[in-house]
Amino acid sequence: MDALLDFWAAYGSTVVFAMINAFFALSTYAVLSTGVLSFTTVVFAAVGGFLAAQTVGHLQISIHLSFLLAAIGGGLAAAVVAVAFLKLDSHWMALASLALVLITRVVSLNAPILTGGVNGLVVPLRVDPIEVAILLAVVTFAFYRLHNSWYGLASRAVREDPAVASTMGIPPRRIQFVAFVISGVVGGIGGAALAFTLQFLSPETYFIGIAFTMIASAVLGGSFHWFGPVVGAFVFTALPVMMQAFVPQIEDVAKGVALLLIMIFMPRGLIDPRAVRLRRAARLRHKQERAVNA
Amino acid sequence: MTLLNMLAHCVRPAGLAAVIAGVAFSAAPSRAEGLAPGEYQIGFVTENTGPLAAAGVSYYHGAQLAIDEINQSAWIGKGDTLKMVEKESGSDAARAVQAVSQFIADRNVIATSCCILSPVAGAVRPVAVNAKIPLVIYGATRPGLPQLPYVTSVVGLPGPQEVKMTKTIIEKLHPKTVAYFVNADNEAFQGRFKAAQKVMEDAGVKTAGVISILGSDTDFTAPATQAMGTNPDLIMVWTTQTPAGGIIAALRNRGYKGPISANDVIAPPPMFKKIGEPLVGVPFPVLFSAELSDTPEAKAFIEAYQKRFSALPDAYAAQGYTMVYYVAQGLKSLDGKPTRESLAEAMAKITEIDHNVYGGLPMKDGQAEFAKSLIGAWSKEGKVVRWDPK
Amino acid sequence: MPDPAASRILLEFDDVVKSFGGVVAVDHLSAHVRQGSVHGLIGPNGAGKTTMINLITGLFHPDSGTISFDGKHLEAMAPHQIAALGISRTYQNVRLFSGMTALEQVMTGCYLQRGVSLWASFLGTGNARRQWAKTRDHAMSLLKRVGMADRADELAETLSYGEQRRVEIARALGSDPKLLLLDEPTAGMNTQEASSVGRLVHELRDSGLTILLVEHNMGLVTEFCSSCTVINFGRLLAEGDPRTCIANPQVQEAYFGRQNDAERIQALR
Amino acid sequence: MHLFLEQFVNGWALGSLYALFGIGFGLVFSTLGILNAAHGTYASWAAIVGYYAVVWLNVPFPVAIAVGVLAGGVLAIVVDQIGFQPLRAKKAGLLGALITSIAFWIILDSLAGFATQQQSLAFPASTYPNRMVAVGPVMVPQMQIITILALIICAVGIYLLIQKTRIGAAMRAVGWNEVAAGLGGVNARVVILLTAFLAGATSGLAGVLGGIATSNVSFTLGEGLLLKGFAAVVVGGFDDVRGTAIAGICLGIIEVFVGQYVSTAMRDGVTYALLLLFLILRPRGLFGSTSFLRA
Repeated sequence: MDALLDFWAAYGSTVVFAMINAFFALSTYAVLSTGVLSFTTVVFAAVGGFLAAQTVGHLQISIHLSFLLAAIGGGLAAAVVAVAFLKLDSHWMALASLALVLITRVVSLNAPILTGGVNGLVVPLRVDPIEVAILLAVVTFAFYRLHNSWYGLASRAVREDPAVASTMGIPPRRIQFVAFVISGVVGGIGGAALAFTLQFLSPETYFIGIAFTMIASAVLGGSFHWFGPVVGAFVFTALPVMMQAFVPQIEDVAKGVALLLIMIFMPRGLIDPRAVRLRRAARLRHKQERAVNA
Repeated sequence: MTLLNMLAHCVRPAGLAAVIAGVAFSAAPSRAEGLAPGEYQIGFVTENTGPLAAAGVSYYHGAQLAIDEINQSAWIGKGDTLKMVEKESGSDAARAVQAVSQFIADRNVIATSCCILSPVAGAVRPVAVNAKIPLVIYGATRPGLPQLPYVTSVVGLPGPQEVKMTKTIIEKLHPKTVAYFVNADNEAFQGRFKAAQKVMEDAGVKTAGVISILGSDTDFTAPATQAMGTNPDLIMVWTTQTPAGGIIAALRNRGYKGPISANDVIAPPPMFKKIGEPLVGVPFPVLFSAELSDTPEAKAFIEAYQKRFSALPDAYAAQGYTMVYYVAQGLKSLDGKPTRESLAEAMAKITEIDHNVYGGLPMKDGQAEFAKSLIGAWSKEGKVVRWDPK
Repeated sequence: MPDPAASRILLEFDDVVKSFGGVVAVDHLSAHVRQGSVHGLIGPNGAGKTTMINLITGLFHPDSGTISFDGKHLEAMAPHQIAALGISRTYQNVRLFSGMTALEQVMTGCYLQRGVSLWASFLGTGNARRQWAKTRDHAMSLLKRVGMADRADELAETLSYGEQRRVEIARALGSDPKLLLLDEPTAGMNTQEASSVGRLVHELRDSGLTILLVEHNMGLVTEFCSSCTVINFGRLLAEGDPRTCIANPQVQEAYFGRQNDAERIQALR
Repeated sequence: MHLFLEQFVNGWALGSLYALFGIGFGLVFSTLGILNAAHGTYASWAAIVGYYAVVWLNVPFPVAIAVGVLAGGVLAIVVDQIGFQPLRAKKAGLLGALITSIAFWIILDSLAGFATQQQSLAFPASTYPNRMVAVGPVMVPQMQIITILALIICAVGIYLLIQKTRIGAAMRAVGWNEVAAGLGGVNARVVILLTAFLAGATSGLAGVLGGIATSNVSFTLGEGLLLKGFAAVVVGGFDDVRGTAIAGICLGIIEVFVGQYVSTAMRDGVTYALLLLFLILRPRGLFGSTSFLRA
């Protein structure tokens, strides 16, 4: 028990950031699972984060209400983005989303009324890690439900082959629109969670760093299963901490090498339902063969 | 490969979580590790990688030097010694918060120190306050960061030294118009720019133009042309290090002959090595300079630093050095076994940092105030000298 | 059984043109498929057969002309809208979803028949759960119908080519279509497998489905189709009874050049 | 008017750097289908290698450039063979390659930090042409003229290579379909290596020239080029060198003029907004003709 308390004291904040990154990774996964590579989670996070920080700061609303507002704000932003972006082919959409991330930083630098600008923004409240954990559990459960619902089936079909899916009556753009809105809601929540954890926001807070963390987390953990992004976020957040403990001088290099090895040897991520099924099939075949031989 | 195989077989989430937890636990600080009696640890959040690493390394070296000096000379007394433990943040707020949290969890760490960037310091501050551990800020200049008794700062806030240099420049050069370069994405330099601009405008010196640049910019030929296009009597550069060097080089390369002023980012020797000639005669305000500071403490510091790191200390190194002495002074003033809280209280009571390289360093409300600032400039020979416009 | 030749027209092409970067794939083509028929669509490679299927299902839109189904114009509709009208298809080179089991493939095909909103399905309401179970049973029965019930939980990509084709047909049936487009369903199959597909086609027709069959195997066409359309270079060559069509000299020429060699037609069986 | 002309040349030279970098970046994207986040580090490393060649070995200016360019090209090949080749075999697609390139970015960036002791370095003034030359009414730094010429030569050369030679035809073929290219008698492996080298070398050239002209040789060099070069590629159209070159120059000029005549704070905002506008309204760019749907 003591060891556990020690662990929490030392690595509690790492766990909290891992949970926040899990929101971002899930938000990315939401669109990725319909075949869309988009960096706009960063934008939704910024919308959610600044909205939550400002409403708590100026309107004195409760932290819970501001989480709700962040989710709605992120979702609305995502709906707007989706309308503009869903006309584009997949590669172009990825690029457009990157451009939007870059614009977000310029805007947050130049709109001090909304974002505090270069001076940053002090967030007066702090969120309890337990609440973040509960929120993450709820969101993860929602993804579990999505996965096992008609939406999940449709999104997998759209991801694997949008043309075929559409001839089966699944409207790919509509599924992807829903995916964007989900991404926006979850990204907004993640942005608010980050705001209430860091308690200080600047234009750098929601920028390229998050984009890479979330994409890497989602792909590393496995972008074919709802639990993959969560695992990926924890691994990717813990990686620098571990590297610091073992190879402090070259921790960044080591982090890159670890990422590289995982991508080379497990390109579909740590959690890969297809691999599990293939292994199961192989085992079954093996057993049958043995039964036949015997 | 074995680790990868292991991971590959652990696709079951629970198994994976266990592996991660196991690895993390093994990396957790252990209480059992023996410490010499009376040895106190300072948790230092380094920025030795990332965009600000050039300055980060200097802070770190300065702090290292102070620790050694204090231990060798038994400066604290009572047989107490200091030890520094480091964790890297790479100027990332989330990583800095994690690093400080890990220090807090380690009972041997009695004080922490952190942060060049204000957003990072802003994020770390509440963590330290909540945990009631002393946090000394060594780089970030956002006003209002100190929060007594836990959070204090040994950084010179923007203002006095900029004001002093600007006044001197007005006195000596009598400019009628000034063009300013300023970092659009760095609040510290915005503050310094505004302080200087106010002095200028109060003295009736007109602003010819303000050219915003970003810290990540690299090409300054166009901004230099733009500044020269305003035909100013003086160009003031309030930007971070790499842009400042680039701007001054671009101005001179494009044939600007008029006076330029800059700030202490051009003071470190590698800057002169890099930019060379164009820096000559450009004044900058500086709180500490290896060449100009001449108090006995400063001289001893410079000599020891040069011996240990084969380089002259810069203003950042001086701040890292000061930070450690500040903590040590707090420990020195305490009787018996210090706790984090008692150390914080003791440090909050300090009104003057005894051992400093500035020739006097009062603390007010947890904020260092630099009474004396110098105006330096590079000579043709590559030495920092007192600025002399003629 | 109503006489297919006399039943009403279900699908009609009227003067349809489709070209790709100057190459005309479908050239002023008019054709029709009657309700309740098994209609063969034949022609040499590159004749424009698959392009026609893609035009019907909305993956391509015609440059001019009209395509009507059950009295509705398809040419401006999106694929999913056309699917909702009751048109379903398979693909020349099987296009199953990677990573899904056979049953999941067919479930996905049942998307239009799910009976609940996405929202209710997400919430997992009682009705949604009942409908899900119902759809699942239906998907199983479809798999049984194509003889794949015992492989339901296997990853589709581990199945043999012929088995994948069956799963694909079951998936196409999931939406409970009125018109089923089968694009070379027997490609890469041996004679035995091919005729079992033929039998399946008849069963489906008997259950009221109209089928448009793109096929290379002349034997199958003459054996199973009640009518057919022959095209070449996107133009209509012949139309009507399969045997008559194949005997048509123009068709013979398109397939075999100038020779009129009945034995070679036989060899294609 | 004088100022206008000076700034025009400044923008042109700046844009030439973006375009040079973008040509390499676009080449990899259109031929190999990789969105390479590590591409910026090729430029950083080219500049660093060029710098040390000058400082340690005292090589003359043209040799320093050549060494840097070579370093960029070789690094690109190494990254491609270690990182992207295994993915190609597994068909991991755009996403897998992106993550791998992020990994390389992290690795190469921090190694570059070590190589420069985390400092920003500069080529000594005596080692490169650093005078001003009168071109008509305006004075232009020699490095700007070199940069502008370098882009013209590279753009024309690579354009001719891709459009007029057999190997270029093979590169286009690989861009469409690696399998088809293999069947058509083209050795896909050779084409991939050549493309990687060419891309790394072009971006490396941008890195060395930029590092010299801006007095900034450091690990941060590539990042700025990456974002702007990326914009140039998108606006110009991925599969056309001419488009990238013209778009790069235009972006440079627009950037400078926005800074001069509108607002320096909004400078980057305008660039990226333009980028977004192009993506949404004309996703194929100025010259691009094909879409990325490889059915």
